[in-house]
Order: sequence, then structure tokens, then C-alpha cells
Amino acid sequence: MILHCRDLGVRLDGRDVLRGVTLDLDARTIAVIGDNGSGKSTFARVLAGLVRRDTGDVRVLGLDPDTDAAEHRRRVALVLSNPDAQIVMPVVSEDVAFSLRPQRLPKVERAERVARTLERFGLTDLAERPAHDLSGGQKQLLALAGAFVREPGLVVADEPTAYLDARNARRVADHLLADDGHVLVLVTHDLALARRCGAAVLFTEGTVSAAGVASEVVDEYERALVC
Amino acid sequence: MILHCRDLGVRLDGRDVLRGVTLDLDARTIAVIGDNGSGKSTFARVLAGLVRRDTGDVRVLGLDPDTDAAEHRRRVALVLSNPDAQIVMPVVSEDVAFSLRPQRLPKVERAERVARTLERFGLTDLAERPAHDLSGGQKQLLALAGAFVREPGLVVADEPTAYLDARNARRVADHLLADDGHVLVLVTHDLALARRCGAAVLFTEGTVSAAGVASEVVDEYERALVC
Amino acid sequence: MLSLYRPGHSVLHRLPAGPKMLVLAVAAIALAALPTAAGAAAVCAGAVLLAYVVPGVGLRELGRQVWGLRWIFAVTAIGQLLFLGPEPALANTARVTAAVLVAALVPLTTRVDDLLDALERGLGPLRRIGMDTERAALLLAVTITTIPVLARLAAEVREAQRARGVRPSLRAGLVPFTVLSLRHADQLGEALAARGVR
Amino acid sequence: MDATDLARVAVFAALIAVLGLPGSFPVFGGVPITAQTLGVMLAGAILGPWLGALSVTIVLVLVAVGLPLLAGGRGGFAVFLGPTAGYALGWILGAIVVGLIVHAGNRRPVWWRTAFAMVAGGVVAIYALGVPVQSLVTRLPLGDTAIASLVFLPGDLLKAAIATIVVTLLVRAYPRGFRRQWRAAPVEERVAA
Ligand SMILES: Nc1ncnc2c1ncn2[C@@H]1O[C@H](COP(=O)(O)OP(=O)(O)OP(=O)(O)O)[C@@H](O)[C@H]1O
Ligand SMILES: Nc1ncnc2c1ncn2[C@@H]1O[C@H](COP(=O)(O)OP(=O)(O)OP(=O)(O)O)[C@@H](O)[C@H]1O
Ligand SMILES: O=C(O)CCCC[C@@H]1SC[C@@H]2NC(=O)N[C@@H]21
Ligand SMILES: [Mg+2]
Ligand SMILES: [Mg+2]
Repeated sequence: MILHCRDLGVRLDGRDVLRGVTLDLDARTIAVIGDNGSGKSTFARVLAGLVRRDTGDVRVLGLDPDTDAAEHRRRVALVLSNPDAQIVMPVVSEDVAFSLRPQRLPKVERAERVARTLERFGLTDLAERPAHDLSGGQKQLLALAGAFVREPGLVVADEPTAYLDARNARRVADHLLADDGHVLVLVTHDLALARRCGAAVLFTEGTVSAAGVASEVVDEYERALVC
Repeated sequence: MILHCRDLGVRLDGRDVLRGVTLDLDARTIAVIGDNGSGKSTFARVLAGLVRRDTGDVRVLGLDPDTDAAEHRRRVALVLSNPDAQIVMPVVSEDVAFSLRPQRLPKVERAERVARTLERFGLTDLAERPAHDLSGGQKQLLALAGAFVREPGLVVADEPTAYLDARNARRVADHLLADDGHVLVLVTHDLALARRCGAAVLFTEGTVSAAGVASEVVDEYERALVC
Repeated sequence: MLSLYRPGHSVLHRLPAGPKMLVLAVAAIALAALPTAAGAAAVCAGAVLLAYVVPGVGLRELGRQVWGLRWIFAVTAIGQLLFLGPEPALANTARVTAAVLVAALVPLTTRVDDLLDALERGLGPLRRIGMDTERAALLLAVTITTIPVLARLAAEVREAQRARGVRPSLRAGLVPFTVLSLRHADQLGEALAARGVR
Repeated sequence: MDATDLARVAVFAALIAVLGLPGSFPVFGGVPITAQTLGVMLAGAILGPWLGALSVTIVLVLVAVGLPLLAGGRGGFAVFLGPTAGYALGWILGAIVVGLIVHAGNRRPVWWRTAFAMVAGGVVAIYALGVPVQSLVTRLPLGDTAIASLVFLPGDLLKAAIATIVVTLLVRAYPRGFRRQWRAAPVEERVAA
């Protein structure tokens, strides 16, 4: 099972942000949708191991983010909306290499993996440029490169296309949805994008109000929006 | 003529960001679309009087942002994407009132206009709350209130729905598109929203590559996107 | 959130901000000016007790304040003990602590809004010597608005680093945090200009 | 001072305040050894001496008015009667000195000039006000106070080093943030790079 939650609950600042989340999903790409404040980002952070659950159970790729923390951290990556927050080093290639630090690879292999990843995201020509001088779309591709260079088994992306134009949004989405051995959990307000996923989860005020085939869940959300 | 540009050019940091922009548009709602980096925001800033043109001519509601600066400033308002950056004062009602400061109205009239505007944007119950306590959608409504309280003749909005979910985006768009005596120039990546406007302008690498009826211009952009 | 104010009904709570500040400032400075003598320590302790108990602020609050000052207390007391010996150490530490504790009553019993108003009135005369008090007040207000925003950006940076598998550190976090802050400043500057600040 | 300068001053004041919040960034952030001096150094280096000093002043005014913006959630004019009052006032001088040195001339600062600025402004200038005032408040003789203040020195040198790294990285990563034009680097620097 790729994603398994049983009665998951999260309290933040004394508020129940997630309550009784129960899920079993096995799709390669899973969309997470719902209103502002419904708990999507909190759910994504639980999966990525950044927020601890207070009750219930979670398994991501069979791993518990709490008890299997080291292995979980190695296999799960997170991509956020704001590329400026994700870029740490001043130069494009240095920033991609930064993600490999915890793995202590030999220098040559490290350089090779960075080069390969830059190539894949079309950033080779920008490798030596100041990172914060890139355009918004390029910066988000750099953030993806920083996540994918670790060759994660699961990528959690929280509204990764929010700040992008149609063309860049599509490029980023294509990379995320690509079938190259990783599983994707994608939080998004872009319902057309959600439809491109295999499965979807709809959050409503901290609970799961629908889960299953993406197109059906999105339909349900759109019906709710109209009334 | 609501919007008139002849051979408008803008250089920033030694780069031609806008070149030879020539336009005559008379619609009540005008969408501005195009790729990341194509010059949309710069164009919006010229219209709002925040960036000076280097060459050519601009008239907004018949006013030149440079030579009729005072009158132009009084009649044109700007709304941006990031609600956090648009909120200036710590408390909701103070923030709306802040926009009226340059006008030096009598206290009673000022309070009345603030109250009326808060009402219109559904913020009356939140009037005394700290602004940072609001949700993203509420903050963007507050930003709209801060723009509309001045009763501007033209509102320039630069991706005002970028950070919002479907429901909040629709509320904000409805306010902006409402027919209540103001003209709207709306920069957006949301092509469905652009279609709801009367006219549209398509920017490509700093020049206007199409302008006219919104649905036709959007069609043209979508065709370009596919190839 | 950004306030030391503790709601209450004590005499001090009801006193207007300006006079209250004046009285407590004079009292605090008087304590600070006491001589370095064992008797002064007793005066300090008595004055502090009086200042917290009589108006009705209470001993609990005094306890909280003392606990909050433990580091300042240590900085003062350790140097004194090492270089001057126990009696001056006691006297000087009591003197400094008492002055700080009495002055702390102002923000404890006054809302930030009232303090800012008092400040604006206090700055009024400076207008005549050419200070733009309106702009100064605007700067203060914009800063207050911005603090929670930057606190959120700091949290975002921390999170992004953990998400990349590295332990968040000050050194690695400060670059993105500063860039985000500067970008925020650019947008804020535009918004201010668009709303009539020149 | 245009609207952008106003915003930058307010944002750096807020940045200094946030560096004093518990948990904002790990490692530093306690009383009395605080990460806030890092913010002071950055304000001087990035905004320049006068705007940098103004943003530090804003923080201190808000503190004096009673906002709990100093490390450990301290605030109120009580702070200015305590033993660290002089250091806090020294922040203003510190930002000015850092800004003057980093922004001297019209060449982009190299790392050792930045490092010098951080030590001269972020450490020496702050102590120059901090130590005498501490001595005055606590009535500990000046020499003894100076020796006692050495407990801050390791932390402050470390912060000066961090500030140097951050500013050097920012010059490369986000030169626009300094809001000024620098002449191209001299030839030997470009060869070395
Ligand atoms: N650290 C926190 N402390 C307290 N409450 C929080 C915290 N983080 C989130 N919340 C609250 O939890 C709820 C869910 O937040 P979350 O960010 O998960 O929503 P979301 O679905 O991602 O919304 P959006 O679409 O706006 O991103 C919100 O009401 C939010 O205010
Ligand atoms: N202050 C500036 N100095 C130098 N170049 C700038 C400046 N502002 C914008 N540019 C450049 O001008 C070009 C147009 O930028 P602009 O922000 O107008 O594009 P946009 O169409 O709004 O893009 P987006 O969809 O990403 O918002 C970009 O290449 C950008 O890098
Ligand atoms: O927080 C305060 O009370 C005001 C500033 C005191 C901090 C001083 S600045 C120099 C020295 N280095 C530190 O880390 N703390 C002190
Ligand atoms: Mg979210
Ligand atoms: Mg733009």
C-alpha cells in the first residue's frame, strides 16, 4: 500500500486540524484537493514527516514517518509553492548539490548526479547563475531538481504550480507526473491538474469527505462548489 | 479611450522589458495574459504609475501617469497577488482607512466610507481583528477593500487570485469584475478568468502580440501553448 | 500576541498611560540611584512588593517577572560576586532588578495601542523641529504588521530545509530568509506607493 | 526615503525582532546571547548605514513602548534601565559602522572587508557603548565589567563570521537586494573567481 492512514488526527495550537482521516490508496499519482484551510497542507506535512500526528496511524510506502524516520527521510521529498524559500545556496548547481549533503557520496558521483539532474530539468545552461536571479518558473524547476536529485521514492508537492504561468505550470506538472519510479502526492487548487492524477482525496474542514478515482472526486468537489 | 499606448518602451537594468507597445482599448474589463517574464507586471506597473516609461506615450482614463501624476494617483488603484504584502496596518479597519489618508476627509465621512467598504467585502465582523489573523482569502478581500475604498476609476490587478483556492478566487474575481463604475485591468494566468473580460492583451517577450476581444486573444494564446 | 499586557482591574490598569509612565519611570530611576549599601537592598525589596501588591497586580505576576529576568539577574550578580564580594553584589543586584521590575509595570498594565498613542503625543513637539511624526508612526505600524509575516517566512524556510533532508541551521537558513524578506519588502514598497505613500 | 526604503526599513526591523523569537532559528536565540545582533549586522550591511540604523532604532522604540521584541520576550523601557541597555543602544552605532564599511567606495565588498565591518561594527562598536553603560548601571568598575563582558565574545565572533558568510553569499545570489550599483570587480578578483 502506497498510502495508508487509519483514524489520523493532528492538533495544532489546540485546534483539531485533521480528524479521523482514514485512507488506503495505491495509485502512482494522488491529488489532494479542498478549500483553503481544509487541512491539505497539514496532511502533506504529515506525509513528509514535518508534522507529527497526534492520534491514529500513517504509513507512507509502508514506512511510519515517526518510527522509521531515517529511512522515511531518505525516501520522501517535499516541494513547496514558494521557490524562494526552498533555494538555499547562491548558485544553481551548488543548490542542487546541497540536497546530497546528508548522503556523503564520493565527489565524482555527486557531481555526476547533479549534472544529470540539471540536464533533466533543463537547467544545464543556468548551472553557474545566481539562483535568486532566475525567473519564477526556472526557480521552481530548480526546487524540483533539488528534490529529485535525491531520487526519492515519494514526492509530496504542496501547490507547486501556484505561482507559475500556464506554460511553466505544465512543465512542472509534467515532471512531477512523469512515470520514472516515484510516487506523487500533489496538493493543488488546479482541478484540471488533479484530474490528471490516478487517485484523489477531498478534504473538508479537516476530514476526508471523498477519496478514490480522481475524476469522480473532482466532480464531487465541483458540484459542492456550485451550490 | 480607456487605455491608450503608443510605442511604449520600458528599460529596466539595461534590458528592454517592454518594446513598442501600441494599444487602444475601450472595454470595461481588460485581461492581460502571456508567459512568465513577458512583461505583464511591468505593463501593469506603468499603468499604475509605479514604473516610468522610457519612450512612447501612455494614457489611462485619458490621464498621463507622469504629467498628470496627482490626478492619476487619485483615480487608479493597484491590487497585487500577495495579500501579506498589501496589508499595511495591524488592524483590519485601520488598514482600509489607511488608503483614505491622502484625501484628508472629515473624520465622520472617512469612518462611513470605511464601514461601507468593509460591509461590501463581507469584512464587517472582522473589522477590529489583527490583520494577520485572517485567512488568505480574507486577506485578499481586505486588500480589495483597501483599493476600492478610494472609489477608483480604474483598478489594476496583478494576478489577484494566484494564492487563492477555487472558492475564494471566484469571490475575488466577482468583486473585481462587478459593474459598479470602475474599469478593470486584470493580469492573470487563469485563462478561464481572462475569457470573462471584455477585451484582452497578449504579451510575448515584451511586445503585444495580440489585442482585442478576450475570447479570440485567449484562443490564440492557447493555440500557441499547444505547439 | 505581540504584547506584554495582562488584562486586569488594578489601579494601574485604570491610570492613563502618560501619567502612569511618568510616575513609574521616576520611581524606577530613584531605585536605580540608591547607594550600594545593604540597607538599600531592603528598600528595593519593599518598594517592589509595594508596587506589585498595593495597586493589585499581585505576587504571582511578580514571580513571573522575576523568573523572566533570571538571565539579566545572573549577568549582574556573577560579575559582582567575582569582583566586588557578597555585600555590594546583593545591593547592586537588588537595585538593578528592582528598577527593572518597577518599570515593567508599564507594559503589564497598558495596552500597546494606548502606549503608541502616548508616544505619538510625546513626539508631537518634535514636529516643530522638523521631524515627520506621521511617517515615523507609519514606520512603527508597518513594522508591527510585518513581524508576524516574517515569522511565517522563517517557519517556511525552516520547513523547506527539513524537507530537503538537512537539519535547519542559522547559517543555511539566513540566506533564503533574507532573500524572502527583501522580496517581501519590494512588494510592500509597491503596495505602499500604490496607496499613496511617496 | 521613498516607499521602498520605508518598506525595507520596516522589514529589517521585523527581521531583527523575529531573530529574537524563540525557535525562529535554532542554535542561537537565548538571553543574553542573542541572534538579534546578526540582524543588526545584516541591516547595516544591506540597507546601508543610515537606513540600517533607522531600522534598529525602530526596534528599540517599539521595545521602549512595551512590545516584547527582545530575546526572551522582553520589552518596555525597563530594558533601558537594565545592565544590557548600553548594548541595545550600541546596536544603532553598530549598524552605522557596519554599513559605512560595507558600502564604502563603489566596489562590491570582498569577504575580508565584510568580515572587518562585522567585527568593527557588530562587536567593537556595540561593546564600546555596552560595557561602559553596564559598568554605570551595575556599579562594577569598567575594567572588571570589560572582563565580565568577555562571556559574549565567542558568540559574537561566531555571529560576525555567519554574517560575513551570509552577506558574501547574498552579494552573489541576490545583488539586487543591496539596491545599489557596484562597479565591476577588479581584474585580479575576477581571475581568482
Ligand atoms: N501551525 C499551525 N498552528 C495552528 N493552526 C494551524 C497551523 N497550521 C495550520 N493551521 C490551521 O489548520 C487549518 C488547516 O490548514 P492547512 O494549511 O492544512 O490548510 P490547507 O488546506 O492547506 O489550506 P490552503 O488551501 O489555504 O493552503 C487552518 O485552519 C489553519 O489555520
Ligand atoms: N526591476 C527589474 N530589473 C530588471 N529586470 C526586471 C525588473 N523587473 C522585471 N524585470 C524583467 O523584466 C521581464 C518582465 O518581467 P515582468 O515581471 O513584467 O513579467 P510578467 O509577465 O509579469 O511575468 P510573470 O508571469 O512571471 O509575473 C522579466 O524578464 C524580468 O526578469
Ligand atoms: O537583549 C537585550 O537586553 C539587549 C541587547 C543585549 C545583547 C548584547 S549585544 C552584545 C552581546 N552579544 C550578545 O549576544 N548579547 C549581548
Ligand atoms: Mg495549503
Ligand atoms: Mg508578473
